[in-house]
Amino acid sequence: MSEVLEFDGVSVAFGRVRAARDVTFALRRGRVLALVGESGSGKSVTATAALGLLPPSATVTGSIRLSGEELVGAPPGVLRAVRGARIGTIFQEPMSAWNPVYTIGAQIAEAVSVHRRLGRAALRTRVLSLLSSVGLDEPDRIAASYPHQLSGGQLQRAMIAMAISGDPDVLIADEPTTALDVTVQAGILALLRGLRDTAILLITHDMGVVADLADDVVVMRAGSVVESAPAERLFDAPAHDYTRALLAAVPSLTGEFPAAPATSAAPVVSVRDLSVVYDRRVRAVDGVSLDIPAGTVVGLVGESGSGKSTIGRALAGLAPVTAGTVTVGGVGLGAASRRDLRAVRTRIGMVFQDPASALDPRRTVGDSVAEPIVLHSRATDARTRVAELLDAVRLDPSLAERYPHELSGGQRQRVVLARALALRPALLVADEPTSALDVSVQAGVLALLASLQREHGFACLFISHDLAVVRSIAHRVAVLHRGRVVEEGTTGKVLTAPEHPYTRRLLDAAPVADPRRQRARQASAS
Amino acid sequence: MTEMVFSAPPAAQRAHVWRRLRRDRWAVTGGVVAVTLVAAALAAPLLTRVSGHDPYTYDLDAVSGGGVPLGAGGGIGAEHWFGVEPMTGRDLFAIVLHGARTSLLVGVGATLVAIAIGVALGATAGFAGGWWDALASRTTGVVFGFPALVFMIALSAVAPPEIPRLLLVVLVVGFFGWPPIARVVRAQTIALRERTFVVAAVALGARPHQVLWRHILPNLLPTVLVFGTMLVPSMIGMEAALSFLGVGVPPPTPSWGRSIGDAISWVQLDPMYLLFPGGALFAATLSFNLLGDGLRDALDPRLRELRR
Amino acid sequence: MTWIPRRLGGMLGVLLIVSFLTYTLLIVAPSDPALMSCGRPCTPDRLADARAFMGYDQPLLGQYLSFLGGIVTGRTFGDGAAAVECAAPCLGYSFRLGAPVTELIAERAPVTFSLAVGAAVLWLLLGVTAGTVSAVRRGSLLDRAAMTLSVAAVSAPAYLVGLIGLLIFGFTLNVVPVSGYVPLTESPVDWAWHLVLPWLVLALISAAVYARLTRTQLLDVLGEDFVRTARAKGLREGTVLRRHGLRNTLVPIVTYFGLDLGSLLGGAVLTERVFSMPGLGSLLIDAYGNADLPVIIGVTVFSAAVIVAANAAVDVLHGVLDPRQKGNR
Amino acid sequence: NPSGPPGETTAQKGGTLRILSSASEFDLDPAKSQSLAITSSGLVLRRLTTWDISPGKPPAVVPDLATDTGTTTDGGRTWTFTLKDGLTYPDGSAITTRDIKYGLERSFAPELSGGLGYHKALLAGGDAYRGPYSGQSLDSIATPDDRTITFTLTSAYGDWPWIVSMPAFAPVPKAQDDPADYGKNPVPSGPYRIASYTAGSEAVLERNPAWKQETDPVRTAGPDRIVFQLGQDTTVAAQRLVADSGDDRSAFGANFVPPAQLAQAQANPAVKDRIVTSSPGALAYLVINTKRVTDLRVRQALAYATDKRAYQVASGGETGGGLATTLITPGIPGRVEYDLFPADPAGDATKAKSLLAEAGRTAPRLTLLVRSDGQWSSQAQALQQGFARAGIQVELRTEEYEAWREHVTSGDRDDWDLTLTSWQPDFPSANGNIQPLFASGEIGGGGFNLSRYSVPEVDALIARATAEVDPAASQALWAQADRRILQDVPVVPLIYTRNSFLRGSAVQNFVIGEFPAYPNYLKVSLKQ
Ligand SMILES: Nc1ncnc2c1ncn2[C@@H]1O[C@H](COP(=O)(O)OP(=O)(O)OP(=O)(O)O)[C@@H](O)[C@H]1O
Ligand SMILES: Nc1ncnc2c1ncn2[C@@H]1O[C@H](COP(=O)(O)OP(=O)(O)OP(=O)(O)O)[C@@H](O)[C@H]1O
Ligand SMILES: [Mg+2]
Ligand SMILES: [Mg+2]
Ligand code: NI
Repeated sequence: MSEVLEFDGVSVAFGRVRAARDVTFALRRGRVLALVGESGSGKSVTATAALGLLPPSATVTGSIRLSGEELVGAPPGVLRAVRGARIGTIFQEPMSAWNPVYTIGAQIAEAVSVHRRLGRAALRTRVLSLLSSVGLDEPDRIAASYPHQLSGGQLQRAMIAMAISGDPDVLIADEPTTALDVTVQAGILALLRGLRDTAILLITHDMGVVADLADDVVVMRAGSVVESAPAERLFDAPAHDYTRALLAAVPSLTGEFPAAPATSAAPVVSVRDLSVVYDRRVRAVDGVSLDIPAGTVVGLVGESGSGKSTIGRALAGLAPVTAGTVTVGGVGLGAASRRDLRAVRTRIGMVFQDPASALDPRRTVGDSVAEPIVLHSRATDARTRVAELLDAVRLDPSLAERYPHELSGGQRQRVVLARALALRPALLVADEPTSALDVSVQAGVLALLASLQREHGFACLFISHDLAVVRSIAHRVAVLHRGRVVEEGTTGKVLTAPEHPYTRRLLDAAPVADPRRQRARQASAS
Repeated sequence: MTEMVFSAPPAAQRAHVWRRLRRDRWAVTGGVVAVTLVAAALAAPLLTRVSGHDPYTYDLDAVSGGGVPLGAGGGIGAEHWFGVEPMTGRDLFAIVLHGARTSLLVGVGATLVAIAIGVALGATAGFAGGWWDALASRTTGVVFGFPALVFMIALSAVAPPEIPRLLLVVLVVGFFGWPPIARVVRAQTIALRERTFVVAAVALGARPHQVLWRHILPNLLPTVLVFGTMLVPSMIGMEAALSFLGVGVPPPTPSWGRSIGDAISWVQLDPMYLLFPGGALFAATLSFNLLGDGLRDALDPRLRELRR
Repeated sequence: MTWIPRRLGGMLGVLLIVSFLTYTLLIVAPSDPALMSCGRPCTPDRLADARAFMGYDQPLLGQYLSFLGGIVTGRTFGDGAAAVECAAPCLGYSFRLGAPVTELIAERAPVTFSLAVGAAVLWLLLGVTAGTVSAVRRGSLLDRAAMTLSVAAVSAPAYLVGLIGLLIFGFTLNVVPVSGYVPLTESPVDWAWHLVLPWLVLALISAAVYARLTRTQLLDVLGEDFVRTARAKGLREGTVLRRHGLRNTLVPIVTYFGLDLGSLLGGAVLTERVFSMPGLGSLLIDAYGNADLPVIIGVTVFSAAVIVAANAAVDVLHGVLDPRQKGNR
Repeated sequence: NPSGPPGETTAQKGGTLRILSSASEFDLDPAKSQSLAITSSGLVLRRLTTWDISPGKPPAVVPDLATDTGTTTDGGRTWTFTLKDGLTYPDGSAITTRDIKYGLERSFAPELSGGLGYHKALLAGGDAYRGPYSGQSLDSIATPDDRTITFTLTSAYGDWPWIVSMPAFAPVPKAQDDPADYGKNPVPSGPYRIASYTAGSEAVLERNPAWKQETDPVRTAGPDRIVFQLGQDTTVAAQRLVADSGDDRSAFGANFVPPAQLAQAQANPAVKDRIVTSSPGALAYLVINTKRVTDLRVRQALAYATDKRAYQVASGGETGGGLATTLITPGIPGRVEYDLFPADPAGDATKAKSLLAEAGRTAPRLTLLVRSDGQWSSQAQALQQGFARAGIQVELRTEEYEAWREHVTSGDRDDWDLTLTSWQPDFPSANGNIQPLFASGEIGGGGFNLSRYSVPEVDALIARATAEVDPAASQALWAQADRRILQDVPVVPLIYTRNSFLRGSAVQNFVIGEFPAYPNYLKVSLKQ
C-alpha cells in the first residue's frame, strides 16, 4: 500500500489560535480515510493546508507530502499543478464555494480544461456526464443554472462532480453529503466507493457514512488527533473516551418517538395549495398544504431539490409565491402590509441552509447574534444574552468577537441557530440546522432545541435530510417529493409504517453507524 | 482577539479598527499630513502674521514691469517664503495658506454633501426598488444630464448676496457631484440586497432603515471611502471653475483651485507658482487617500492579521 | 420584456425634464441672446427685431412646445426668401452659426466620440490594471506608488496635463501633431495619430478613480470562498484574478464607466480646447460664450440623451454581469 | 512705438499662411461681420473704401472698389461713389453698385443682424427698413447706373467715408444670396475666396483669379493660400508660435499673446524678435455707474485713488499698455493730451480721502462687476487693492461675458457701481471714441454708454462734431468733448492697451499701424 498523501506533524495557527496541532496521518491509494471529530476541531483547516489555500493569516508548520513531494511552503507553481489535477477538493459549504456570476456548467468546464484540452462539444459532453454521474437528473438545466438557482444539495453534488473531474490521485471531501438526503447520499457514496484508484480524505460528522465508506478513521478533538484506527476496529473497540462518547451520541432509528403535544386550536402556520415557480419554468413547490400547530415540530424530509428550502423561505415571505396562501400567526403573508409582514417576521426564527453566506462578513459573530435583540428590544444587556446563547449552542462565548470567516463550518451553523433563537420565536424555521455538526454536538443542540421547545412551545419547521435527527425531534413528519407532499403524519407512523414508496426508499437508504451491517446492506443491494 | 471579551460592542470594535489603523505606517503618515494641513489652514492668520505678509497686499517691487516675479524660484527668499504671485507680487505663502481654508472647506464639505445625497438616494433606491427606485433613478438621470453650467450661470444672477458664498459653493458643488455616487451605490446595493445575510436580516424583521444602516452601508463603506477621497480634488477644481462663473468665492479671497488655474499658463516661466498650491492640493489629496485606504483595510475583517 | 417600453418611457421623461429645465433656466439666466446678435451699434428697435426673429419674444411654454414639435416634425424659421428649413429631428437653429443644431451636432459628434471612446478604453485598461496590482500587492510600495500616481493624476487639472503633454511630446520631442482632428474615414492612421495625446491625457486623469475602485472591490472579492474554489481547481493566479476576481468587481466599475463615458460623450471641454478639437465640448462652450441658446439647449438635450442611454445600457448590463440581479431593472 | 520687424519689405508671392485663431466659427457674411477692414473679411471682400495702414503713419481711408473716398455736395448729407473699371467676380460678371446696394439692404434684415451697423441709423429711412427679403428696397441708396451709388443720410455725417469701409458695403450679387449660408461661401471681390471650410476647425482661402492687383492699392496678396486654424487655445497657440517648428513657421496668432507667454517670449532672445506689439490702442477704463455713484466728489476720489500702475502690471506691464488720461486714444487724428487728475501712477490716496471726507462718505462700499474671461479678474483685483488704500471697499462680482454684457448694456439692471471694460473705435475717428460711450442715446438697449452718462450739453457737442465735414474742425470739437466729459468723471481712463502678437519666422510684413491695434492681414507675406 503506497502512501499518497502524508500529513506529518502538521500544525496550523491563526495568530494565537492553534487550530491544528501536530496532526499526523497518511492517505493510501484506493483507501478512504475518514477524519471525524468535534466541530471546530481543525478538520477542514488540516485538509485545506494540503492545498496551500489557507488564508494568509494562517501559519502552517510540519510536513505534508504528496507522493514524497513537500507541499508545505511549496512554490506557487508546484501547488497550482497539484490542485485540481492531483488533489480534488469538495469544500464544506457548497453554496458560497461557487462563483455567483458563472453558470455551474461553465465553472465545471473551467476545472476540466485547466488540466486537459478539450473541444467545445467534448467539454460539454464531459460536463453533462459528470453531472449525471453525481445523480443530478436534469444535467442540462443544472449546467445552465447559476448557483443561486439551485438547491443546497444540487450545488453540493455539482461540487463533487467538479472535484472528481480531473481524476485526481487524492480527493479531499469535506462533508460531501451534508446537504443530501439519504437516497442521493447512497448514490454518492457508491460513486466514491467506485473511485478505486483514488485516495480519499473524507471529513464527515455522519458516523453512518463513516461506517459505509471508510477504511481508516482518524478522530480529532480540539486540534489534535486523539485516535486513529481501521474503521471496523474503531467501531468495535474505540480506545479513546472521546471516541466512545462520539459513538454513543450517534442518533439511531430506534427508540422513543417524541410525544406529540396536545394540538391547540389554531395552527401557527397554515399553508394551503402553495406553489412556487422560479423563472416561469422550475416548479419548485407544487400545491403543498401543511399545518404546523403551536408547540409542534414538523420535520420536513425529502429528496434534494424537492423544494424544502423553498417552503421554509415561503414561511417568512421570502419566496416568489405563485399560487396558494401562507398564513403565519393568523396573518396571510401574500396580502400582508409591510408592517404586518415585519411584525410576523420578528416572531419567526430563521436558520438558513448556508450559514456561511447568512452572516454579514463585516460584523462580528457576537454582533450578528445580538442583532435580533438590538433590533427588537431595548435590552441593554445584549452581551450577556449573546454569551448565554452561544453557550447554549455549545460555542465558546469568546468566539463572539471573531468574524464569520474565522469560524469552522459547524461553528457558523451554530451561530446562525443562536441568532434564530435569540428572541424566543413563536415559529422556528430551521433549514438543515445541524447538518455540519458532529454527532456529540448535534445531540447537545437537539436536546437544547427540544427543551426550549417544551419550555416555550414554539412551532417549528425542521428541514433535514437526516432521518435519525428528524426522528429524535419531530412530532410530525412531512415527506416532500418533487415539490409535492407525498406523505404526512406523526413521526411514529411515517417512519415505522411508511405508505409512499419514496418514504420507504428513504428509510432503506439511511446508513447505520456500523461498518459490518453497512457492508452487508451494500452486498445485498448490489 | 484573544481577550475573553464577550460580544464585541461597537466601542471595542472601534478600538480595534483604531489599533489596526495606527499600525499602518502609511495611514499614520496620511493622518499626520492631513491634520497638519487642517491645522495650518485654521492657523493661517496667525502664521501669516509670523511670515509678515497677508495674501492681499500687492508688492509690485517684487515683480518685473511685465509682472514676472523677480529673483530665483519665483522670488523665493527670506521675505517671501514661497515666492510671490506673478502680476501682483502678493505673497504666495500667505495665498497658499489662506487658500487652504477655502479649498479644504469646499473640497471636504462638498464631498460630504455629494456623498450624503448620493449614498442616501442610491442605497434607498437600490434597496427599496419599485417606484422609489424609478423616481430616484430618474432624478439622478435628470441631475446628471442637466447642464450644470447653465444652472450656475443662472444661479450667479439670482442668488442673493446675503447667502454666504462659501456655503453656496459647498452646496452647489456638492449637489452636482452626487449622481455618479448614487448610481454606483445603487448598483452595489442591488447586488447586496440579494445576499443571504441581508435576506437574513430582513427575515429577522429588521426595518428597511435598519437593514440599510446595519448591513448595506457597512458593506458599501469601502466604495464610498474611495469616492470620498477621490472626489476632494475635483471638488476643489470645481470651486475654481465656479468662481470663474461668478458663483464661487469672489476674488481676492485665495483658493488653491484658482491659484492653480492661474498658474497653469505660467508653468514654464514660474513653475514655483504652480508647485506650491498644486503641491498643497496633492498633499491633501494623497493624505486623505492614504487615510481612506488605511481605514478601508482596517475595517475589512478579512485583511485583519495580514502581515507584510 | 415589458420593461423595455417602461424604460424608454422613463428615459423620455428624463429628457423632457432636462430640456424643460434648461429652457427655463436659460430664460432666468441673465443673458440675452438677442443682444449678442444685435450688432454694433445696437438700437432698442433692432434688438426687438432680433428677439422677435429668434422667437424669444414668445412665452416660455410656447417656445418650449415649438421646440418639442420641431424634434418630431421639423420647423421653419423666418419667412419669405430668408426662411430656413430645419428638418426633423430639429433641435433648433443657430442663428449665429447659420445652421440647424442637429447638423452642428452631427458634425461635431464624431470628434467627441473618437476622443471619448478611445480615451475610455485606455483609462479602463490603465485603471483596472493599476487597481489590480494595488490590490494584489496590498500595502506594498507598488500599491502606494500606484496610489500616489493616481492621486497626482486626479489632482492635476486636465488643461495642465494636456498643456504639459503638448509641450513635451508636441513641441519639444515633436513626435505627435499639436492640434487638429482628422476624420477616421479620411485616414485611420492620421486619425489615431492626432488623437494619441488627447487620449492619453484624458485616460491618465480618469484612470485614477478606476484604479482605486478596482483595488477596493477586488480586495473584497478576493476574500470570498469561491476564489478559494477557483484556486483549488489549479487555475493560474492570473486567471483567478481575471475570471473570478475582476469579473465580480465589474458591476460598480461598469456603472461608473457608463456614467463617465456618457458625460464625456457630451463633450470633453478642456481637452478639446487644449488640442483644438472641434468637438461637442467646444461647440457648447462657444455657445455659452455667445448666448447661442439653441445650441446650448440642443447639445444639452443630446448629451442628456447619451447619458440616459448609457445608464440604460449599464442597467441592462447589470443583469448580464450579475445573474442574481436579473429582473431587477 | 511698434516694435517687431523693421519696416516693410516687398511682398513675396507664394506659400501657405496659417492664422491661428481662438474663434471657432468663420463667417464672412458682410451683413453679420464685425471684422475690421484689414482683417479676415478684407481678404475676400472689398468695400467702397478701405484703410491704408502702415507703421508710423496715421491711418488713412483710401478708395477700394470706389475711385475716391466719396464726394458730398451738401455738407455731408448725400454722398456719391463711383466704381473703378474692370472689377469682376470669378464668373466674369462685373461688380455693380446694385450689388452693393443689395448687400447693404440685406444687412437690415433681422435674420442677418449682428454686424457693424453704423449705417443703419445714418441712412435715411433706415430705422423703419427691415431688409429686402419681403420685397422692399431702401430708397436712400440710389444706383443711377451700375457704377454710381448715392447715399442720402438723415443728417450730415463727416466720417461717412470711413463708414463705407465697413463689411456691409461689400457687394452681394442678389442672384447668389442664400441668407443662411452666404457667410460660408460669399462671392469674392478681394484677392481670395473660400476654398473649403470645416466647421469649427479650419477655413482655407485660395486665390480669386478675378482679382486684379492694379485695381487694389492696399492688398498685396502674398500667400497662395491662407489657412485659418480655428478654435485654437490662445496659450497653446502662443506656445506653438514660440516653438516655431514646421508649418508653424509660416503662421501667426490672431489673438493677443497671454501675459505669461508674452513674458516668456520676451525672455527668449530667439523669440523676442517675433513678438509684434502695437502702439497704445484701445482705451481700458473703469466705468462708474453715474446713476448710483451720483456724487461728483466720490467719482473724483475714485479717479485719484485708482492704482493705474498695479492695473498696468496686471495687464502685462509696459507691453500691456501705457497709462491713460484721455478718452480719445493715441493714433486717432486730432487727439489732445491732458490730465485732469494728476497723481502718482499708484494713485493718490490722500487726495481721494480728502475728497471723500468732503462728500461725507469716508468709507463707501462699491460693487465692481467683473467679467470672467481674459484677465479682467486680476485687473479688477489690482484696482480693488488700490481703492482699499483710500478706504474705499470694493466688492468684486464676477460674471460670464454674456451675462455681464446683458447686465451692463440692458440699462435696467442697476445693481452695480463699477465695471471694467475697454473700447477700441470701429474706425479711426474720435467720433468712434466718444459717441458710442457717452451719447445719452446709447444708454441701455444694448448701447455702450455703460456709465449711464447723460448730459445735454455733451449730447449737443457730439451732434455738432458728428455733422462737421471738415476734419480739422471736427477733430477740435471732439477734443473739446473729451475734456468736457472727463470733468464729470463718468469713467476713469486706465491704460491705452497695447496688443502683442506672435508670428512665425517665415512671416513677413506682419505689422501693426498706429490704428487699429491689430495686425494688417492684407499685407502679410511669406519668406520664400
Ligand atoms: N432562484 C431560483 N431560481 C430557479 N430555480 C431555483 C431557484 N431556487 C431554487 N430553485 C430550484 O427549485 C428547486 C427546489 O429548490 P430548494 O432549494 O427548495 O430544494 P431543497 O429541497 O431545499 O433541496 P436541498 O435539500 O438540496 O437543499 C430546485 O430544483 C432548484 O434548482
Ligand atoms: N481564518 C481563521 N482565523 C481564526 N481562526 C480560524 C480561522 N479558520 C478557522 N479557525 C478556527 O480553527 C478551528 C478549526 O477550524 P476547522 O474549520 O478546521 O474546524 P472543523 O474541524 O472543520 O469544524 P466543522 O466540523 O465545524 O467544520 C476552529 O476553532 C475555527 O474557529
Ligand atoms: Mg469544517
Ligand atoms: Mg435546501
Ligand atoms: Ni448529515
